[in-house]
Amino acid sequence: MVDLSVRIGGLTLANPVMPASGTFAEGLARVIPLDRLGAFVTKTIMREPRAGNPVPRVAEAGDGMLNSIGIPSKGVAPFLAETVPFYRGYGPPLVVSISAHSADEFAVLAREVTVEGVAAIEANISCPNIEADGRAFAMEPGTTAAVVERLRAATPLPLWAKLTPNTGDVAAVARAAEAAGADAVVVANTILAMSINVESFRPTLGNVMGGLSGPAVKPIILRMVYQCARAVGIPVIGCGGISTADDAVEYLLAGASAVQVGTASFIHPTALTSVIDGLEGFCARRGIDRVADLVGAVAEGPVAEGPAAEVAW
Amino acid sequence: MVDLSVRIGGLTLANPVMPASGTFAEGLARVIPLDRLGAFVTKTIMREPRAGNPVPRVAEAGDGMLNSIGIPSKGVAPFLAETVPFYRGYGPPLVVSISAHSADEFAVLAREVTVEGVAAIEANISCPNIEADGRAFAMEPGTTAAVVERLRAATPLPLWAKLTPNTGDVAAVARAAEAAGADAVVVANTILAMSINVESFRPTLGNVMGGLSGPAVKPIILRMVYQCARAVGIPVIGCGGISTADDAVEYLLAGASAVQVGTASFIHPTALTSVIDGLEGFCARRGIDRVADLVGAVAEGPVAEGPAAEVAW
Amino acid sequence: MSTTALADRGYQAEAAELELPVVSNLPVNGEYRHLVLEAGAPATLAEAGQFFHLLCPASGADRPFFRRPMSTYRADRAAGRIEFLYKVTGAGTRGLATLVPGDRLNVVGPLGTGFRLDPAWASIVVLGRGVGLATLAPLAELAASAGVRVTAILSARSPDLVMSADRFRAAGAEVFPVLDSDGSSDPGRVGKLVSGLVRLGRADAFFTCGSNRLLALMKRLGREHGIPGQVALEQQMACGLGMCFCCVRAFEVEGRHVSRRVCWDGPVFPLEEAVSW
Amino acid sequence: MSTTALADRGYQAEAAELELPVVSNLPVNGEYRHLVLEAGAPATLAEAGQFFHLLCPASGADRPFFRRPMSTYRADRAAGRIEFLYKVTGAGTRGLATLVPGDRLNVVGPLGTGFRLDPAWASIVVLGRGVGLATLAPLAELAASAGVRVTAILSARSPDLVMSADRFRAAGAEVFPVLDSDGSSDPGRVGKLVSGLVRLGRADAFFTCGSNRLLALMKRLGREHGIPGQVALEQQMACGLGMCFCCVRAFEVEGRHVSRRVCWDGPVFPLEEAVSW
Ligand SMILES: Cc1cc2nc3c(=O)[nH]c(=O)nc-3n(C[C@H](O)[C@H](O)[C@H](O)COP(=O)(O)OP(=O)(O)OC[C@H]3O[C@@H](n4cnc5c(N)ncnc54)[C@H](O)[C@@H]3O)c2cc1C
Ligand SMILES: Cc1cc2nc3c(=O)[nH]c(=O)nc-3n(C[C@H](O)[C@H](O)[C@H](O)COP(=O)(O)OP(=O)(O)OC[C@H]3O[C@@H](n4cnc5c(N)ncnc54)[C@H](O)[C@@H]3O)c2cc1C
Ligand SMILES: Cc1cc2nc3c(=O)[nH]c(=O)nc-3n(C[C@H](O)[C@H](O)[C@H](O)COP(=O)(O)O)c2cc1C
Ligand SMILES: Cc1cc2nc3c(=O)[nH]c(=O)nc-3n(C[C@H](O)[C@H](O)[C@H](O)COP(=O)(O)O)c2cc1C
Ligand code: FES
Ligand code: FES
Repeated sequence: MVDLSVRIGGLTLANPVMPASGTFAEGLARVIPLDRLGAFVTKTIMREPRAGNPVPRVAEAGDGMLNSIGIPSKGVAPFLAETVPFYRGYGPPLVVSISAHSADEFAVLAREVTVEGVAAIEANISCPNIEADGRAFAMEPGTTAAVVERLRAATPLPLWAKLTPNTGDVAAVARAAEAAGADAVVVANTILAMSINVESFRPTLGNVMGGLSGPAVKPIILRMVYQCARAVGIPVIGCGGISTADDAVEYLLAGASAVQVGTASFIHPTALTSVIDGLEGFCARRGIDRVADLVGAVAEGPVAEGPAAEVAW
Repeated sequence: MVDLSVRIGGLTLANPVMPASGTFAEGLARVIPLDRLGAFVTKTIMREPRAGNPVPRVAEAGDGMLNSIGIPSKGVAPFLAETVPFYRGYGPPLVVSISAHSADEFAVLAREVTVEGVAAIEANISCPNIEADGRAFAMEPGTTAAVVERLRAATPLPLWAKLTPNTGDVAAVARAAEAAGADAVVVANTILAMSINVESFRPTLGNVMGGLSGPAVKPIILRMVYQCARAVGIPVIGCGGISTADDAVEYLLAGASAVQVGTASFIHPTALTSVIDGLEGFCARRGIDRVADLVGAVAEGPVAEGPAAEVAW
Repeated sequence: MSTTALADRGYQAEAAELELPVVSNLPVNGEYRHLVLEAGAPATLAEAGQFFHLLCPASGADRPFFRRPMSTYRADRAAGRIEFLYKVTGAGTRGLATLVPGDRLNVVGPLGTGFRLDPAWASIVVLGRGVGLATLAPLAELAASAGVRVTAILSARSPDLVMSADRFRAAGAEVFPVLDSDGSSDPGRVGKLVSGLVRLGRADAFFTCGSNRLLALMKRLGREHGIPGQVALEQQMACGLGMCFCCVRAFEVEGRHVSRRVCWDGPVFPLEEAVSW
Repeated sequence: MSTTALADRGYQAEAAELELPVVSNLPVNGEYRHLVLEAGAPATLAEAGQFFHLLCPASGADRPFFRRPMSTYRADRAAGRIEFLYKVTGAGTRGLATLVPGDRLNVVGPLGTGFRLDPAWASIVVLGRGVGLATLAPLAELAASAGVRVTAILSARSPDLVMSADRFRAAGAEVFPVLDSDGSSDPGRVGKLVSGLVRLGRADAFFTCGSNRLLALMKRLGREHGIPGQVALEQQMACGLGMCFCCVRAFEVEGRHVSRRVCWDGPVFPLEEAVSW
């Protein structure tokens, strides 16, 4: 029996596999048993009801997808009245993703969702900060620290900061989040991207630009996880292009303590459970007792000499 | 007859298609007629001879590749004695890519390569700046401006600044390059990334991290080209994941005045000439007289109503 | 009631991700193909109007990334089959067209909310066009089994594209093919036909799919005559399970515009609330 | 002399990117397959030791991105064919193994710098193992046509893996299969065999490929006896055309380590300069 459990700050997860915010909802219960997941992470909500962006909101992009869903949100009240109770019917802890355009609004919302049935808060600080010229909070260590400090003061719940990959120095941002009191960093949100239909000359997204996700981003986000895991002491949760158990292992080796699966669930709604099954199988096959032993276990020294070097290449 | 010519600052190219630095060398003459290219761009050189990085230096990464070639360089003297004369035997203008770890060294090298047979200098400012804590010059507008100013003063040749995508605000960096006197910006170099072999637990690159290129990066770099083209008045040269004429059209529509083809030449050494042929075919089919008319022609208003809207979707 | 490949700690999936063998995949006319898959529950329990999300195979240079939604053309529990009628339009459907018997196709379903028959309705008018003919076809048997009389107006460019007519007739429906080729599909003429059915008391409800102009027409007639209705809508989909919010459309509810997910709240919606575009 | 699909304004390609029809692709033993392609110039002009860069097809979950380098096992201008002998090891070669007659394979070549026979050499010793047997095979005819006497020592784990023996014999070479299964492939014993040939005056030059241990052995013997040699080396390749610098290896030239591109400066290098690892 492989021990699949991992600890993320104060929270123990039965296994390290959870959905990524915005790619998961009640509907998945139609296809897989939700009780098997390591945790639930809900679509980001904001305080006020919002419409979201014009269609088309998604486009295929090679081995990945573009989205400009935005944050169509019903607001806090329906979320607390309907969504939280739905997940209370299941075992895994509920992580609520929140966002706001200012540190104040973030703090208010964090307080509002600090209710029974919510196990942790994931702060999506990748959205534009109205106080900083529309740049996302997580693009700079300074704005990251400011908003995480406010959130830390606003809620006793475990606090995860979800970082943006659209920055030059994600490790510095992760350090700022840690210093400001985050219990974990989620690395990362989508990469800003776009495509144009060469027949119509039109952008494929109604919103022109959107976020790239799926297998195409994996090597980039994996690098960021590796950099962050070396930069901070708090757990890093890897998120970007994970479709298979091997992808999850790669993230754990790079230093992630847990992983989130997003786009893959659109292609295979059974992705989450098959990643969990595959992780267990991988550990069993390799004689690894605890999945947590994989965390940060990437081997970096020079290649060992030996019989393998006999072949010509 | 389609007019394929484009102007990049003071330089007129017979067509907008050229190789990306580090993905092109004399060897391609074995497979395609080099005279057909819009320009030649050589592998980045540095002043001193350098060894480059340990193998493995490349790895497959889905629909793209990772490389940690580094800049193995013979130094300036052999470059001037052998490489420049080789390309003098051909018609297209020669663009020489240079790099350095300090603004001083950049300026000296720019002067050294300002010789007959060199039509422009591409400054690869994506390499670590020893004066700025190892961060690439092009990660910040300030360091970009400083090095481009020195380069501008050092050479009368057209000066292209090649930007890094590993930054939060590539448009600001492009503006800094323009203000400091660059004649064009090349957008962009590779995206820092990595992968790990889950059987051996080892990074797939000897250098652990490397640059991602190829189709996988196209939507990200296209977005950066779009942002830069709106931010600056000088031409933007698009570079990232271009494999086909349609890809080139997409970049031109987004605002690129010319394009560079890199990784695609490794997969299809005929990629450069087939992109040129395809561009001509595209323009002919669409009744576009001058390829330059495609530049920035992305259509952004709301979708027109009309008979096409009769279908249900 | 339903069993699934993912049966897990007593969990019963309402929809499943399944690799189903292809029984046949033949052209029905110059534009459409008919795909038959071998299936069990829950796939064969699909209701009229529900859809499946198909993982179309790569073919040639096409590498469809998303799944493609397809209405259940037929779900036959007894025969252990589900069927689709599809038009080859782009990368995904080109891939579907390459399937041959013995291949397997990965499907997720049944998904969405289908058509509903109100026990108070004695007769209904079904008006479809194009791909909508596939979506509406299961209404033939659903209505027949509920003892509801069906008049099916099937619109197409030309006679060979009038699909599902035999199926509606076999279920006892009266069928009016209307064509672009002879002008009978003109919305004005179709409107007169429907109004006539209303006057004859043969229209307790309207069902439509496949054309924006027909949606606008049916909405107007429904409003004028106070007749309820249902429309099956399309929108690009990623997840098909109400998770991603890419498939939203605007609806009009009590004068306000609201946004709904076609995959989850639909694809079948009240005619009154649908907005033609 | 050479013609190419890309003939352009009088340009003549030395190497070409070509879509070549598969003539056959059959297993030769439990590990290797033999691929035969229909080809014209410049492909059929490949010299012994030159290689092709193959765009291996995707198969199953494998989607090889890079091309894969393969030695020319045979280039037959008269028959209009090029041939490869390959071992199925990973994603690319698994894809190759799926090719059937009539398929087309995209190849680039011929590439690299091949073996050279010095007119002063009357007899040579060829020592190969594994995949190296494919690379060395064209030396059989090259040497024969130059009137050079060949002794071929072919090393393998077991008798069925001794490839190219018939081909060397047909070209007039004396062949010594040496095997792991009977211990005859032990470097010590092979060394004695080679030293014997040196004493008999049958070793004006050494040619080797396919094993690091044999490379080390031949280097040592060459140094001891003052015999020159050539070795064909492998390294992972992206471009195959000397452009990317990923395929470098360290060589020892006059006491200094220098880095060379296997695809461009090689794959055949002077035995003296090669570094075993
Ligand atoms: C609920 C539902 C049921 C459907 N039932 C049928 C059916 O029974 N028969 C049939 O032929 N077609 C049906 N369609 C339309 C079918 O989904 C599209 O024809 C198909 O997705 C086109 O994919 P493609 O790759 O061939 O085309 P492309 O144009 O290459 O597709 C590009 C993208 O746009 C999406 N897209 C394109 N057209 C449509 C469309 N009309 N609706 C939704 N997404 C679209 C694709 O899914 C894909 O994501 C239905 C659509 C929906 C939403
Ligand atoms: C000049 C040259 C000639 C060769 N000739 C032959 C031949 O005639 N017959 C034969 O069976 N093999 C030959 N090889 C080795 C052959 O290229 C590899 O077996 C093949 O690339 C493996 O690809 P794969 O996808 O099956 O394996 P994978 O291990 O999946 O390949 C992963 C990556 O590593 C590279 N790689 C793996 N092994 C080697 C290797 N030994 N050499 C170079 N790159 C490698 C692949 O090209 C690919 O980029 C030759 C190699 C070189 C450099
Ligand atoms: C359709 C869609 C909607 C998303 N919505 C959100 C969101 O509301 N909040 C958030 O933090 N991330 C959101 N994301 C980003 C994902 O949570 C995740 O960070 C990203 O997709 C990378 O993971 P993946 O490659 O596994 O999809 C969304 C992604 C997609 C594709
Ligand atoms: C093997 C390799 C070597 C490269 N070397 C250089 C270099 O020396 N200088 C440089 O500015 N860019 C270098 N690049 C980056 C390319 O010029 C180009 O910016 C990048 O690969 C994106 O384009 P592509 O997707 O078309 O390959 C290199 C890229 C590759 C793949
Ligand atoms: S397709 Fe994802 S919500 Fe409808
Ligand atoms: S493979 Fe590119 S230089 Fe050799």
